[in-house]
Amino acid sequence: MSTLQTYIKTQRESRPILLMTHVIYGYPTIKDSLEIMETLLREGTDILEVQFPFSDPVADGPTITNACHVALENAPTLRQCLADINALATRYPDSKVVLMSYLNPMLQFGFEALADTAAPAISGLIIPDLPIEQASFVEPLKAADIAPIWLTIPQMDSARLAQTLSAASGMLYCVSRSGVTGGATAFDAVTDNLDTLKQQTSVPLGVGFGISKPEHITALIGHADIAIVGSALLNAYNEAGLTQLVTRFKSLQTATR
Amino acid sequence: MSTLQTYIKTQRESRPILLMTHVIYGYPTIKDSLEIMETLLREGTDILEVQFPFSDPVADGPTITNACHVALENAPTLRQCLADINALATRYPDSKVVLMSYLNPMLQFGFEALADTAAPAISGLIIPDLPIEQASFVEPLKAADIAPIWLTIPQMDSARLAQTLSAASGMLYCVSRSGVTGGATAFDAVTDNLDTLKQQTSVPLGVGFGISKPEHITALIGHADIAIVGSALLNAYNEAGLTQLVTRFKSLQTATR
Amino acid sequence: GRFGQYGGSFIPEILFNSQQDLLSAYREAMADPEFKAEMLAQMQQYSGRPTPLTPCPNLSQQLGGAQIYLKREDLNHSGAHKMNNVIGQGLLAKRMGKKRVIAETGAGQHGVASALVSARLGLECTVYMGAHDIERQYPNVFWMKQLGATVVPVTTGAATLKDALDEAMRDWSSSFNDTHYLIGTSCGCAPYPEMVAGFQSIIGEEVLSQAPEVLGRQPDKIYACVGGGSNACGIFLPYKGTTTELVGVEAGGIGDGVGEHAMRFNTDQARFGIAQGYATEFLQDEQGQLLPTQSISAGLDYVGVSPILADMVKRNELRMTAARDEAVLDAFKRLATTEGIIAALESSHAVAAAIAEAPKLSRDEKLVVNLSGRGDKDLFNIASALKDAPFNDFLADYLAREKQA
Amino acid sequence: GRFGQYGGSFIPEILFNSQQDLLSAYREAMADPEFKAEMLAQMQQYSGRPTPLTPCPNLSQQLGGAQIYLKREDLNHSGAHKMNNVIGQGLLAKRMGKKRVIAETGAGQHGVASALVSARLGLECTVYMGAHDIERQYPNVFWMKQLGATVVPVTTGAATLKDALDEAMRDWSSSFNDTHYLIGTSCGCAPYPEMVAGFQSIIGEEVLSQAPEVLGRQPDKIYACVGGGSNACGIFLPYKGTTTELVGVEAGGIGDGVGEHAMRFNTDQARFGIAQGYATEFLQDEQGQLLPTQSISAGLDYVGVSPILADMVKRNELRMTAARDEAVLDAFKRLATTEGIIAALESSHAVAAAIAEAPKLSRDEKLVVNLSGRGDKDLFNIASALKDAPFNDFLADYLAREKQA
Repeated sequence: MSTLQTYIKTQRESRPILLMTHVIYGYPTIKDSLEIMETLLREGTDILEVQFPFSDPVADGPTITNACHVALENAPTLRQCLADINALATRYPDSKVVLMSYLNPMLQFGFEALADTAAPAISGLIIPDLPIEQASFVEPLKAADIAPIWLTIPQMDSARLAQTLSAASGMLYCVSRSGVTGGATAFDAVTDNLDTLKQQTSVPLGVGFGISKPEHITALIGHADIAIVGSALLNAYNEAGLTQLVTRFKSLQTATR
Repeated sequence: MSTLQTYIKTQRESRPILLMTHVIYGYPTIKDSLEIMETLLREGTDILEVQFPFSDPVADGPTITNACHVALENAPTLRQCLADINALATRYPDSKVVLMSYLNPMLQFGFEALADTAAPAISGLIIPDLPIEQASFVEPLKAADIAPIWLTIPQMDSARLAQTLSAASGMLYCVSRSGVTGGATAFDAVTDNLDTLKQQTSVPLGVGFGISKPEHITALIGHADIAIVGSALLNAYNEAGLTQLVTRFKSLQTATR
Repeated sequence: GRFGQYGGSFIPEILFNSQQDLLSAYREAMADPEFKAEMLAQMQQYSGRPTPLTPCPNLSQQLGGAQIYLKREDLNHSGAHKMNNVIGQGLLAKRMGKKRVIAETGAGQHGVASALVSARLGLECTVYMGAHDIERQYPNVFWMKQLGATVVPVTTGAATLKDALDEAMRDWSSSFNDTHYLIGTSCGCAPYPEMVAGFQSIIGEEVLSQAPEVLGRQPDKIYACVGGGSNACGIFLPYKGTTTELVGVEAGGIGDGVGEHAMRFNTDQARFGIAQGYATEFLQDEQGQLLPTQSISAGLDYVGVSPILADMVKRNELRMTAARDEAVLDAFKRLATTEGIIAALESSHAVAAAIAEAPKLSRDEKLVVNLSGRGDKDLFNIASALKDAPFNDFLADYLAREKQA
Repeated sequence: GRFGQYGGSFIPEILFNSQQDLLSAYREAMADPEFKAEMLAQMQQYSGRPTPLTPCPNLSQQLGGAQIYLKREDLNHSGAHKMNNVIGQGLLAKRMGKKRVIAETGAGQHGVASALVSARLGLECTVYMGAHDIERQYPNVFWMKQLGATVVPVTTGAATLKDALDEAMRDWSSSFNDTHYLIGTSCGCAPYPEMVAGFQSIIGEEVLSQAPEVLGRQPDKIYACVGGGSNACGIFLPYKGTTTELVGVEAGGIGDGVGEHAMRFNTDQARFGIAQGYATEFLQDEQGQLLPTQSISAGLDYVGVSPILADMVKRNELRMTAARDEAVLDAFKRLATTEGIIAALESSHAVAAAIAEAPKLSRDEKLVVNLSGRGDKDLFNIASALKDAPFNDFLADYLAREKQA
């Protein structure tokens, strides 16, 4: 079992659901983004998802897309990003950090190099434009105990779902609806699907897309292991800075205790 | 023999060449144009060519064309034009007046009506867009002693020239070169052609297009019967009004004495 | 050169020889299979003929009456039927040994077509255009310049098409030795009406041969807009004497008053007249002065009309109707949204008439509309007519950028 | 969906089913003679195919080398080869029961083509276009609106094509049930590269059948400009495996520096990458971020390239060269003045390459250049590039009149 999965299982023994929060490396500046990360870790986020920005983030909505474009103007490098995360993560051993990006930046860096550089600070990797057929790309990460985090969608046919589940380790990223990040979601329909999934796998289920209020999280308890919050915190930050982000984080965190 | 032709023959007995001058009815106003006509008659122009303006004067150059467009803004009518000419002509019996216009205004007025109204003040009619094949249009004018004035050009083939000469009465309007009114002409080449023509007809020869200086007229003496001056006087008028027009007229007239 | 009482040659004597040369050259050329083959080759290889006959199932369905088909002259090189004629005359000019062509143009379409074919055939090209038209239709002037043509602004008179025409005639009067006057429509002295109609007749000939396959038979009616009348002559003449009803559509402009339209029929402001080298129905006042005209489409904004069409109307071989600017814009929009075809405003007149009449006809009837040109050229006119504010913003921004550059 | 190491499907999981549906629908459609007949009928009756193969005797003579012929895709309805693809995909969308299509567009050509075919086929149409592009290319936006399409301004990122593409992908992610994503070029996830190239292949198939009559044999070389690569795929693919040399021409822009051009070959700024749903040669920095591009022609201003072409280059089946803006403008002018054809700036790249190479070849050799589109659309760009002052005066006058009205 991967370190990430073990961590989630352990945490879940005492908690109804965990919280995974999202930060874009380099937004609005590299220094600021590190400060946001540190704040969230300090406030006790269970899992911190750091997005390394890409010029063409097709799976993201306007809020994250715009933030990525701003971040890119600060010319972030993946090497520095990983070094920064490493420095940070060692100071917050009670949380886990997963990396999220698109395929091309990872490909250009090289998955072997990524395995060498990202571990041990990074325990999971999300690449939304990497389909399960192309799982061999992330093969080198296994040895470094970096879990590839595969996405599932409600409409997945059974064969493809089986293929995904058998490849999964660490956690699954269950997309709650069609569309991109940052929109609204009808949560009632989501839980049925999660329950069915739960019966087929022991890999922890994370649910993303559209979680912006404590009641969204409450509704997931008993159905999912991790609530994934992305645009909601970014919006809070954009509205009124770090203070507002912390306030929003705390209100969401309450629902996980 | 038409009255016009008789007049020309008689005048020519005592003069080496006659002068025909051109005025546009209605330019710059109807009143002004009548004043110009009267001035020229008073100064002793042999033949006065009055152009009734037409909206599409394809055989005229820019100076006359522009003047015609100005004249049309004064809404001239052919009926009034003929009445005005009639009133004027009776006061200057020593000169002859010919009408010039395009086919359509004459056609719409009707050639029968024209014959009734134009005589006896008008003794000739020039229609540059009426080809010799269509001579029947002007047939009604004969009874009123209004001579149709046909145009000849240097390049006319012999059959067409013969047809034109046999239809001619009053005078011929010999176009000295290709092009429209108001441009420059090489007079040397013109005289040969006139001499050939002279051998074929007893109808007086008028030469137009490009006569603006006394020496142009001098060069025509012995070759033509009438020097026709159009744009030159109009230009003089446009430059400095009636005084300038009279000055120009007098300098040209000297060459005909 | 006569069509009943219409047509003929009423030109300054100086042009007589040149007109006779053209007349015989045209007759000889049309009797020469090699010339006709060369002309057809250029029409096919250069201009993309044959143009298709397009069924309009959505539009027909929506109107609930007759089935509408479009003859797609908009797909010609240059975007209009104008190309057929300039190819014919351009080749004829070369055959006659001319080195230069002159043309007059109003909105600029015929000017561009003349410039195109002159470049293609290696002829020098001078285009006369009213100074006022140049200002309003500058994009076409720009293309003429790119094609190597000389555009001469005409400042006489109203500085529009009529004046450009007169000026071209004047040029020809002094340049006929090496110059062919390339008239763009089926008007003017003989042989122009017959010649232009002849070169354009490929339109109707193609419809004759395409209809059995596309329509299943020959059409019941054919609609064409009528300015000078070249596209109408082109599609109508091959159908003369058949049972197909021919319908011409004039520019109804904004009203029936003097200067508000360009109708030469069904109005007492037009009657028989002789001007611009030929006899036809002219819009004219009591004095025989030609009247000003108005239309949303520059190409129909003409005071005379093809003598061939005037004669056909006289003989009841052609029914003439009109469409007003408003109906024309509606037809433009309707064709665009139902069939994905952006028609020229000229052609939209013919579409408007078909739209008005189709609902009264049975579903078995079949109409062909001559879509004489495409509407891209009308960008500025249509944007202005629709009062499209973002277009003006776009232009202002463009100008601001250019000023900076 | 793989072409050597290129192509494939790298899309968000949410699009997987929809992409699979499209893939099988495309395969079924292409195996259905009725579908292919309907497609051919629309291509012929609506878009005016076949387009001609035009000899360029004057240009060839002037260059003194190989004989040049043009495949005239500019004569398609809409003025470019884009129509072939939208007809194919539009019919496929209807076959799949979709009610709506979405498209992304840069300069607006594909947007207009999509809007046209949507109107024609009765589909709802939404076009994503960078807000910045909308400002600069407003005339095309105007036409899309006239055709009934909804144009959505994209304000993310640089607010240009790349961002519009991402936004269209996002729309599709939530609308795939009733919506087809109509990609305009031979790029993106499978089956788009193969499908678009397939629909465009009619270009090369026509050349194959026309060449014996017009050229007397098959051409020695074929030139096509390469942005995304759809016109190039269309004319090249039917010639794969023949002795005809295939030459792609990229946008050389204003120089070889980063952001000065749009060359994905013959530069160390491009290499294998995976983005926008597929693997190809992308212009990218060391971090794998896609680079900005530049070209005088908006249609070639793209960071990726068809995986089919990338693979052909790898296999030496295709030679890739480039033309800089200056040479492109020269080629534009030369074709206009020698042959009377106003080419799109995109297509002028291919013309520029042929002009550069023809003089070095013998008079017996024969080149075909794919004239993918017409240049009318480039009025503002060309007038700006040539610093044509009267055009600016014209615009200022137009604006002044509009303000008064």
